[in-house]
Amino acid sequence: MDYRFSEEQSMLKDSLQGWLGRNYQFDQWRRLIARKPPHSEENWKSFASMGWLGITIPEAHGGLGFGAIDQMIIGEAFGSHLVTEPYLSSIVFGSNLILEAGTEVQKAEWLPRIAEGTARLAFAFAEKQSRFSLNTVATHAQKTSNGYTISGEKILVLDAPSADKLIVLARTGGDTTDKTGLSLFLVDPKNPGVSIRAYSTVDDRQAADIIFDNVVAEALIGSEGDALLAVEAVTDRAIAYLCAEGVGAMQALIEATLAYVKVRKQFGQAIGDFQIIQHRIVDLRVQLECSRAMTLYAAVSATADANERARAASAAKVQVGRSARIVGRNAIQLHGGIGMTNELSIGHYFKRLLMVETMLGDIDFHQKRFASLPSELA
Amino acid sequence: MDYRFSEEQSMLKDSLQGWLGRNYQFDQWRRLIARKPPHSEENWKSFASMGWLGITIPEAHGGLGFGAIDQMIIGEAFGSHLVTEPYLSSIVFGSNLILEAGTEVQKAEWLPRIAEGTARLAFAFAEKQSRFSLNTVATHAQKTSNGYTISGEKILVLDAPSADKLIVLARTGGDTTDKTGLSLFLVDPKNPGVSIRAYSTVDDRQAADIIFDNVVAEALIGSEGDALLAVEAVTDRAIAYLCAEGVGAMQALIEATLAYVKVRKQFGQAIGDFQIIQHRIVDLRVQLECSRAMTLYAAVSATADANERARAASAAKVQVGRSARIVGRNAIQLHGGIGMTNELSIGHYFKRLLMVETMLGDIDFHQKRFASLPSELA
Amino acid sequence: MDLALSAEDKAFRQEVRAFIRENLPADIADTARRMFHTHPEDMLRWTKILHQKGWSAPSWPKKYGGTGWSAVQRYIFDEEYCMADGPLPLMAGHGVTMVGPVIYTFGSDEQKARYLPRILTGDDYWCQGFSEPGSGSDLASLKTRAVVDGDEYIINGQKIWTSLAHNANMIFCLARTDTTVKPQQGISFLVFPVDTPGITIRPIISIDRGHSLNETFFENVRVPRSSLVGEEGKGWTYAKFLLGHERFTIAEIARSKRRLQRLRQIARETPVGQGTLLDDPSFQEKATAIEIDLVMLEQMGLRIAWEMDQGIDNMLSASILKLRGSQIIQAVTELSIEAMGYSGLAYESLQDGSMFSPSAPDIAQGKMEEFLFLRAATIYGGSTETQQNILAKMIYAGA
Amino acid sequence: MDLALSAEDKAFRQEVRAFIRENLPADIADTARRMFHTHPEDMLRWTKILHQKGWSAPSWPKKYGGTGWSAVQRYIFDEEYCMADGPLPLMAGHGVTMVGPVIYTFGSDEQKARYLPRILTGDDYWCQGFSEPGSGSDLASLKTRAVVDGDEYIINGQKIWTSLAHNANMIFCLARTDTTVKPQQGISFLVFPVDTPGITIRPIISIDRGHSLNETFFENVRVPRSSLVGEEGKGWTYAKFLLGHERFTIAEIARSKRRLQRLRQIARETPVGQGTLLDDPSFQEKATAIEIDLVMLEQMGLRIAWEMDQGIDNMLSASILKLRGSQIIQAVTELSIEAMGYSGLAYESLQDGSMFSPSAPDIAQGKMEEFLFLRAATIYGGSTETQQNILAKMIYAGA
Repeated sequence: MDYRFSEEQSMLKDSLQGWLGRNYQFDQWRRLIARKPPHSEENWKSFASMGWLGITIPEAHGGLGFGAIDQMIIGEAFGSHLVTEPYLSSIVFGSNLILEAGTEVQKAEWLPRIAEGTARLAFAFAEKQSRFSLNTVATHAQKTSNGYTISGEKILVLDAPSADKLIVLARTGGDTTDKTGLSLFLVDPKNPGVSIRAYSTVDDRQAADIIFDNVVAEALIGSEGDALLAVEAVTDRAIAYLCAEGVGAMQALIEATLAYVKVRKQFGQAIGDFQIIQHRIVDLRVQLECSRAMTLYAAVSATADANERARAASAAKVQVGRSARIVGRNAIQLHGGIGMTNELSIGHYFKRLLMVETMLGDIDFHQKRFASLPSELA
Repeated sequence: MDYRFSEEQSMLKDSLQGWLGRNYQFDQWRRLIARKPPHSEENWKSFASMGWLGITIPEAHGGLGFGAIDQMIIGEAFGSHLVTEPYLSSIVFGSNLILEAGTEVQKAEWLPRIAEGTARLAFAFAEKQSRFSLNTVATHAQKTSNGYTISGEKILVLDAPSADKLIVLARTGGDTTDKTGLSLFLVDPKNPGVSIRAYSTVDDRQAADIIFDNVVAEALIGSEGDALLAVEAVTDRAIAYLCAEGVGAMQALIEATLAYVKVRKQFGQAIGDFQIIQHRIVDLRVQLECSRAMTLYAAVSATADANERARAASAAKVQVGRSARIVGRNAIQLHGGIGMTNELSIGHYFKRLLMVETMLGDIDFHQKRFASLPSELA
Repeated sequence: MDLALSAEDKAFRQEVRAFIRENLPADIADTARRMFHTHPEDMLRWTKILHQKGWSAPSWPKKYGGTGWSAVQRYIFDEEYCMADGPLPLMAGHGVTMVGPVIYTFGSDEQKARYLPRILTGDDYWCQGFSEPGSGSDLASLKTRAVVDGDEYIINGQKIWTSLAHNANMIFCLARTDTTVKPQQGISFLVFPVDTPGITIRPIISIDRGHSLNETFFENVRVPRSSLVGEEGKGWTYAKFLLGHERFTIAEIARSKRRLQRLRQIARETPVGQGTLLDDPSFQEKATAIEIDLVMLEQMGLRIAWEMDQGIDNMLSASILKLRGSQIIQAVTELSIEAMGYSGLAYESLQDGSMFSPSAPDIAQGKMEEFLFLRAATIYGGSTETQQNILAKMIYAGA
Repeated sequence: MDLALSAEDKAFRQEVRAFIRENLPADIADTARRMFHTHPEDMLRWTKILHQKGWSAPSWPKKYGGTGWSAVQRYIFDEEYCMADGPLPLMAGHGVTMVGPVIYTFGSDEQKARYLPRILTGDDYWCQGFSEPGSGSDLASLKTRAVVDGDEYIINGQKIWTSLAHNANMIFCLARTDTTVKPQQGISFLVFPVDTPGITIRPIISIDRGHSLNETFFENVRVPRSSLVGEEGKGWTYAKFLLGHERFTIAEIARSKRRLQRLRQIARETPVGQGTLLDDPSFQEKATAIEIDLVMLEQMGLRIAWEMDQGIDNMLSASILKLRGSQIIQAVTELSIEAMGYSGLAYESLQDGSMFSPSAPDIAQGKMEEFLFLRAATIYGGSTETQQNILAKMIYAGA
């Protein structure tokens, strides 16, 4: 048992802090989200040069070959600066899906390009009726003489408008909610039959609803019909990453709120001197620490057996979701009216936390998933 | 629309306050519960002479002919002094069940005796597997040549050890959870085949688990098979009464707590001066006012149509249950260690509120019942 | 004790329902469903319709062109209004609910004649200048000065959170006219046109990305001394009179009932696997808990309305109503976006200023905007913490 | 970073499990299930068994007869102990967990030789005299005086909440030996026999109707000056040392895990109509929420244990652990009695001092007593409010 970061991990942390401190102050962020897409090519190149894009990609494929803990460290740092680059889409999902499900040839083809920042992926999995279930998939892929054609509708494909390729979860067999018969496909978004309805998300990023109408897939990723295992494993890892973003965002929000209540005066004194404000700050900090403990657990469990991995991911997602609500809502409340303006960072952290709470399954979903898994306390 | 109490109601309130103030101080209460049964024959006579026992019994049968509001007024006063006499069992259930379900002959026979305090009833309805459902009844009554014999097991029959007669809810037809086929019987607890296992309840009162083994019933109350309607109507009324007890108990508890925090000193000042204590007192008072509004609604709706009556009763029970938790638990917390002792009234109110929360259906049960009823907001 | 509505009140409900059904323009109701704030031109159109019926000022006495309704009737009206998706704010700007009552209670005859009719017709659109950057809950610390200069006041200072000031042509505000007395005593209540020279309005974009809030700057703004309503130095009293009134309204009992109805409709139209979200027991439980809270809020509100009609001023209950009402507003808006799941995260600005989520059902459009904007429900009108302070004082004093 | 238990720790777990399975007397485990406090004679019997194995003082260094286990091993031991329904308190009175560490850290060699062995064997049963009627959370305000008179202290004053004093033969307490200095500095730590003349113990019956608490009165109690542990005036420091230690233990991570297991068992044995309570989705949801909280608590606790082994003193985390741990204790005990429904309301005293509910399943016996007694979990060991005050100070200072 050892809770220490390795030397590489400590260095990673330092380099993140250094780079973000220089390039990702709130005013820089504001300029970034005014663009379309709301992130920067240059930043992406920096990420690549620092090795962050290839963090879990094996060294043989041009990456650093690190693990989920390192991804968690990146998530926390990115969350604390509201980083908008498509890291979750392209790296946490994209590179890990190919790593987990792809053939050796596909890994060799795509992983180096992902690591060097020249190929960006987006992952199309959710559908209108799926809510948060990964295996509720109506989109289907028809086998043809020379490949597959895909038909169906996906919603909320994060970062799709700026992706080079889409990874699409589609059904090659079974009924809409079956756990088998699912496959992953690489699809070129410029292919005929792909209609992309792009929009802004509540946290000022980009996503799209996508209709696939007999779209020829570029490739089947890995083998047919057994994609769910890989998708679940990668999603649990993505949950750990997203929870880490939540932890980073909450920490930044609590720090900003504490700083504010120490200077904001009402009735002749700093509002931070009021005992109820002090205890509220404590409540938020307690939430942060609880979320931090659970996020670490989820990250460490990314390589555990499937049951432990799923329990840890779902428990963490519930905790972070609950905490995000408490921290986000109270940060605005403690700021009062000024917390309601888009000019301050507060509301933006709040909206990012809303996204963190909902993406990859909300509190209710993960509580039910957790309950469905075997437990020693049952 | 008129929220004023009538003159009679105001007088009733005054007389309750006066009598309880003289006869039901906490030290008097402590002496009372040391007895077996933990209440007093003399008090019961006083209740009778003041008309409280016959509050809803028609004047023709020796009562006052008042309604559910008046019963609510009594409940609130009794709750604030932790009155232990078997009022809920014998009057709210006993007299109202006979009034609602009994034949004219039965009314004439029993109501005057109940009103004058010479007959005390207890109501045996709950069973092990029924949880809070009124129609989950396995106890059955077999028709014989000259009446009925009853077999089955009832639990938590409040005040059974001191009751002259039992009213037993038993099945004359249908399956265990059917809504029809239920009948009410008057049973003499001294009859052969009745085994009474008496015990103390958590709030220092008395109840019993009772086994009926081919017990000859004294009478069928009213007609056979349709008792559920009457039982539901009377139970909703009893819920309003019990909620009123809860309101009375919460008010007394909050007053005692406020008085305590104003004098108890820590760190050189009254703990009531701390802002978090002040806001906690506010939270409790808010709960009280919410419960008060709902209790009034339940009492007023006692004579409304069955849907409105049930909605009001269940909503009130949920609110009072939630409030009772918050008020009870925080009253102990704000008292600190001293609130944990049986010497103070605080713990006794806490335990009474626990009883109020659970009896006649807990928060969860009534939330589900409420959800099952038609709503204009569905 | 009789809590049933009288036959008259029941008939009144039918009348209101029929009138709104027949006269509320469908496009306005539609916009009101999708957008938190109604366009000023729609508001004017709708106010004219109500005015024609004599209903444009539900809370005013008949004498001043109001309806003369009892508080209970106003509650009934509000319920029918909200259930039909009538636009918010009820009337143009803060004229009817805020400045009107101050003018007819404390204003001069000339002010009454000049301002009240144009509020009733909707031709004057009023905004409110109370809060300042340094004084939110602590209103008495406001710094905007109004100095007498001959027949005029010269006003200097800054206001914040001036809702819809960019739509308004009139403003009422609090300014300090005397710095030598206690903070509460030196404040006066002034009314003047928004286009008076020296006034600058700067938009504040709120977290919902909408523009309803503003900062308002006064730089040597000269207004005639007739702009003073009531007595000089009594502005604090008038403001408290207003804010007390407001607590009932901003608890939004009826509107939250409508929100709950819509929430269940969203769940009904939200597919989950083979069924819908409405079938989910956890969702049901959360919605039921809110409905029970609303039953409570309504019972409390009806009693306060009746007490108002009896001339009883129950400050404790009004404060509790605001406190609980705002919590319930947030509970129901929160559950609404929870119900939307992924579809609620799409948040696109349309031409008309509304926000749109492509994969969400129609009934859910506007819900994210509402959720975001109403984070302020526990801040405005006396924050939750302020209400708790007020309540603590009352309760410790024996209320 | 590697959070898995080492192979040694896993082997250790098996050893502990086997030992407890084979050696914990069934009747003692049975009583521990049904009663909150174990009879002193049972406790002595069990302590002797543990002592024979060398495990009667898990937290002590080997040097003083303890196990020398790491904090992580202690956590593993505690988990196995709780899952097997080992009796509470872990060891006789407060000897092992409280006074022992003070004696071996600050006491004289003579005190070590005299007191430690009898704690290990269970022959001395210690109680704690810290709190006084006027000083709960504000311990520094204590008033009990100890005045030097030749070779003796004369003690006068009153203690409250002296747990199990009626079972104890030894007491350790704080008394003021100097009134001329700051309140925290004039306090000393004294140990002496409970049968010293002048000591009166009066039972306090708690709301569970049980007797575990007492008031202890000192009237001219004369004890030798050798009763002083460590330096005169340093008692406050020693007490803080103890209370810091205690925070980990009283979070009761492992015990709450066992409580949750029992809760589900109660639900499984609680018939509802044709099924059981365990089938009810609302019940499941509440139990799951608690389980998730316990996962969190355990993760936090393991980290703190590891930090303790590294010599890192994480006061912030320890405070949070106590705060959340006590809330979780109350959540699980509350849901346990909720699960019992009507059967939990029956509450009868049996001969052996346990409480009995006739219609409840065996597994649920004792749950109401536990629920009632553990209302104190957010009061003792530094109340929730006190933890929040402490945490606020740390966080504002930059922790």
